[in-house]
Amino acid sequence: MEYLYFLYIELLHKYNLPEFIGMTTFPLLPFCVVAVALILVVLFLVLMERKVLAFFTQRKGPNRVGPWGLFQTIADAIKLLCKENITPTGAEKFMFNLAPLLAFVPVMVIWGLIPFSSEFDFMSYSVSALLFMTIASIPILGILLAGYASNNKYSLIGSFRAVAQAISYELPLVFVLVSVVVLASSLNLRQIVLAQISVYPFCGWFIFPAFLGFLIFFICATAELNRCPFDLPEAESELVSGYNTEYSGMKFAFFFLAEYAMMFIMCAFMATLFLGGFLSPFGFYLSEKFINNTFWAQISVYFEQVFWLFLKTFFLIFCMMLVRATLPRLKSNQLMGFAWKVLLPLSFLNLFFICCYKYFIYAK
Amino acid sequence: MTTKNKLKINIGPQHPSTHGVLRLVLELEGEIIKSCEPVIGYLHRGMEKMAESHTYLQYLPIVDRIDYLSGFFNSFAYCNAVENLTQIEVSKRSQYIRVLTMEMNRLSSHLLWLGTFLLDMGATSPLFYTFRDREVILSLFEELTGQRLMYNYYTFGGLRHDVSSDWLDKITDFVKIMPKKIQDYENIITNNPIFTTRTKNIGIMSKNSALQYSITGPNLRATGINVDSRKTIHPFACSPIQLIYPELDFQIPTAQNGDSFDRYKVRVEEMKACLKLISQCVDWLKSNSGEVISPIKQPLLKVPEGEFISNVEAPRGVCSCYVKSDGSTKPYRVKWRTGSFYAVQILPKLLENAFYPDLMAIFGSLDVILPEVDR
Amino acid sequence: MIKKSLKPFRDIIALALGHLTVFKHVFKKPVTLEYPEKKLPLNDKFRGEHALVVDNEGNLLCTACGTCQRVCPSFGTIEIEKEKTEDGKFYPKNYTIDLSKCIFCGNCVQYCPFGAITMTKEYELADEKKSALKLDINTLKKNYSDSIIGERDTSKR
Amino acid sequence: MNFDVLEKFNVEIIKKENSFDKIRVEASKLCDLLNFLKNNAEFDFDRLNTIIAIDLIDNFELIYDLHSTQIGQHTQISIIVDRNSPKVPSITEIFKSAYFDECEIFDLFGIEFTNNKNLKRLFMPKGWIGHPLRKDYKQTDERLSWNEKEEVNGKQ
Repeated sequence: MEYLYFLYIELLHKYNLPEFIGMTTFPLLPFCVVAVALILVVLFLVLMERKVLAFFTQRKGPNRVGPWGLFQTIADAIKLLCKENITPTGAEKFMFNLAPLLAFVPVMVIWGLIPFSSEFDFMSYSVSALLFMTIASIPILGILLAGYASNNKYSLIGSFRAVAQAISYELPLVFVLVSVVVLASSLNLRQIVLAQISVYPFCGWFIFPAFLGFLIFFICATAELNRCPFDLPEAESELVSGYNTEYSGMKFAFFFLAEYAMMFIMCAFMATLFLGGFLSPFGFYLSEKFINNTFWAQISVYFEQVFWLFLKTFFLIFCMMLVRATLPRLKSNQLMGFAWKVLLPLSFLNLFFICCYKYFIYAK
Repeated sequence: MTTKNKLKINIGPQHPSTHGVLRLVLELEGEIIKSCEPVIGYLHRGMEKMAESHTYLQYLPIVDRIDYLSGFFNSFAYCNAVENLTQIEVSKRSQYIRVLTMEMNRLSSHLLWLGTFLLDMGATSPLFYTFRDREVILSLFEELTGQRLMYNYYTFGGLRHDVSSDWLDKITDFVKIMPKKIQDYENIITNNPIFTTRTKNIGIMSKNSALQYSITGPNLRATGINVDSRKTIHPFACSPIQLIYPELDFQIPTAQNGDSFDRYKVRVEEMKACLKLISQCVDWLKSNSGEVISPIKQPLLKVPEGEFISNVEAPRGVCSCYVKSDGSTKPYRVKWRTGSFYAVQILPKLLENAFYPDLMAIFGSLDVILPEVDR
Repeated sequence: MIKKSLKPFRDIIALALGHLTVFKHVFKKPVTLEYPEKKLPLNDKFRGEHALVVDNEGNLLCTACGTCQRVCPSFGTIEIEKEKTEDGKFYPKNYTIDLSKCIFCGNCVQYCPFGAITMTKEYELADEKKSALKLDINTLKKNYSDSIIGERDTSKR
Repeated sequence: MNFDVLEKFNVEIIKKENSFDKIRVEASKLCDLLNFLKNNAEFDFDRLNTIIAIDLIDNFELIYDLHSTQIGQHTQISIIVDRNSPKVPSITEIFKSAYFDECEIFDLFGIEFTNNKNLKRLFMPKGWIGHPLRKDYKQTDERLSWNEKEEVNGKQ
């Protein structure tokens, strides 16, 4: 990081710019990188979801705009940008306009917490896992606000459901996170990844001791993301479009963006916790083997780490899409019962098991 | 809001899960439905009034549109009534072709129901699978009749034209691959714990209330009453014309509880029974030949004075067509009785104290189609 | 009791089977028909746009008897102007079909005593103007010759 | 079917074919007859298929189409209703499915069903004038004249 900062100041000096500009703008740069990367990923993700769902149902998916429909989402985004921004007459104007931002901004923030490689994570704190969970639950406020401010009964019911769902699924999620923290003995996400290094390739990943935890986490993450089969807040056949019924144009796009970005981040988080994050599944990095130059090998290792993380993330996203394609939607009382009666006890069991494992086997 | 703590909510007339333009006025207490009032009439086209200004033949193509998913049944009910009034004999081969097309139509109608029902429940993929298979049937119909939904294939006393042996071969192929596809749907859905908990013991219809509300078809059979007008002595009609259903070997599936799951199960089993019937009809048609073209060639048909009501076991319950003639070229009165009309009526009873998401499980499983309700 | 305790396992097996069944379809060929480029093959019975049959000498078979009007379920779709030739035969001076009223039932074709009207395979009938949906006698004649050749100039309407 | 037992209702047998009959009864005795037919084990007509209303110019005819699921019999009970004061006792107490049928007939024929509490228009809008399925029905509502006006404008 310091090396990068040095390079940046050097670059500014070349153009005769004072150093304080560098001091003030340098912390913003990662955020810009993050924002652009996130939007690109989301654009790709939307296309991927449509394509994958099409393959599951023997269709072709979008293939009109650009090769293999690559620019389809861009076209959609332009369409949404050009649309009129409508605020319904009966709506609470301020809150109605605030809600999409409240849903979107926290997602941008937590994106920086994910360790992309062993050197570069934009924000690294000793408690970043905790911070992640904290900020990740803010968008639900945006959803509640959207439902409340829309002055629409469907939206209201949808947002109630979303909040109830988020609260009940947060608990097992956190308990599984605790079990991972116990295994890694750290709350820092990078440390959690590094704790998964072992002598044999991919045997140290936490998915093996905490497979039950992984399943619980996967289910809870699906619920947190309001994805099928837990898509009650926006259940199309019941609530038309749930909390975002009244939203259109760019405001809807914000919700949409936040939803997909959150999906990517949740999966990346899951990969970090259970699938060894940026670690290579072979136990060594390919670039170390194939590139002789040490300097370039080191640089390319970082990129390879990003690649492995993305690969694992996309695998998890693919699983989520398969789930979406197969399962019918749950009922609201069924959903609550499942969280409190099944997942919470199971997550306790998982935590207990992990503690025993840590105490008797791992520690030795 | 009418009362305290109650949320009044309008489902429809334009809503993704009402399969058309049904409007339901619900009163919710939390997520529990306290009362429900169906409002219909948004698709009223005056089918019965229209009959009085059209001649018998002119009215025939319009009949297909009463229930656009199973047009052959409506056509048959109307043709049967007119044939009985005029005492036209219908040849055996054309009866067989009628049964064949009707059973295929039942299959396609059930396929569409299955897809949309599961879509209402939130499962997206089965919709595309069922539509894929339904498309095969529709293509076969198009090859036979010239159109995919509005067939206008039956005429008084016969059919428009005979089926070709190529077409029969295609059906044989279709019947061979279809059981595998049905097995696929069952793999995805039948034992799925989410689906079973959402539908079992939901929307229970007792035998007594089903009869009280005049529920017919698969919905009635799901309560355990084994009634099917295909199996009674004079199938479809109390008429001298005998249909060929007694000659065919088929089972009528029934269930016991009358909940949403049983209605699903009965319909899926019925799809299998349809395949059985289809293959038997194809076998008969391949080995026998005969005349199918109607003896009546003139477009203006004069029907002797009288009245007749013919009943068909349509996919959504008994479809009755009452025709009263005063001896002229136009029907004096035509009255349609359709299954969905009564299924809508029982909704408030089934929805009482149900959860709001149960609305989709119950309404979807009843298989209501709105043009049939409003006519 | 045993049955009940086994239920979670049966549920998990059922869920796995469902996911496998859906996943299986990835390896199957897509059934999508890319419509404007590719079209389903139509057979001869297809009921599309109408055409008036012209015999080898270029004369219409139609005698303007009006049977098609009488069997048409949608009133006012077919309008015929009847005229008499010098040798006492009737022929249609003008014959219009209003496609916006037509329900494509095929009754006119079925009941025409002279086989003078047919239906082509043309089904892309949308147009910007309502007046373009009124087919007059010349269009109907042209439809027939086009349907025999098998190709159509869609730009004309 | 044996109709001798029905003599106390003054029934008039109109048609008698195999398992398909039509009998006529006075409107006042309709409820009693239906109750009898429904609860008598010999007849066991447990399902009301439909109610058919016919405009006979001078008066209305109502046909109650009954089915028995167990025995497999059909029968039709017909009553004649005076055109000037069309009032018929409601049978929703006996067959609940009759409610929609009665609403439909009230909507399209203007026949009133006494003691049917919630009689309303079913298909037509609330303020519709007239009953469309009557033979003498003519569309006179001025509010609907926009339809014709638009057509005139369209032609210009």
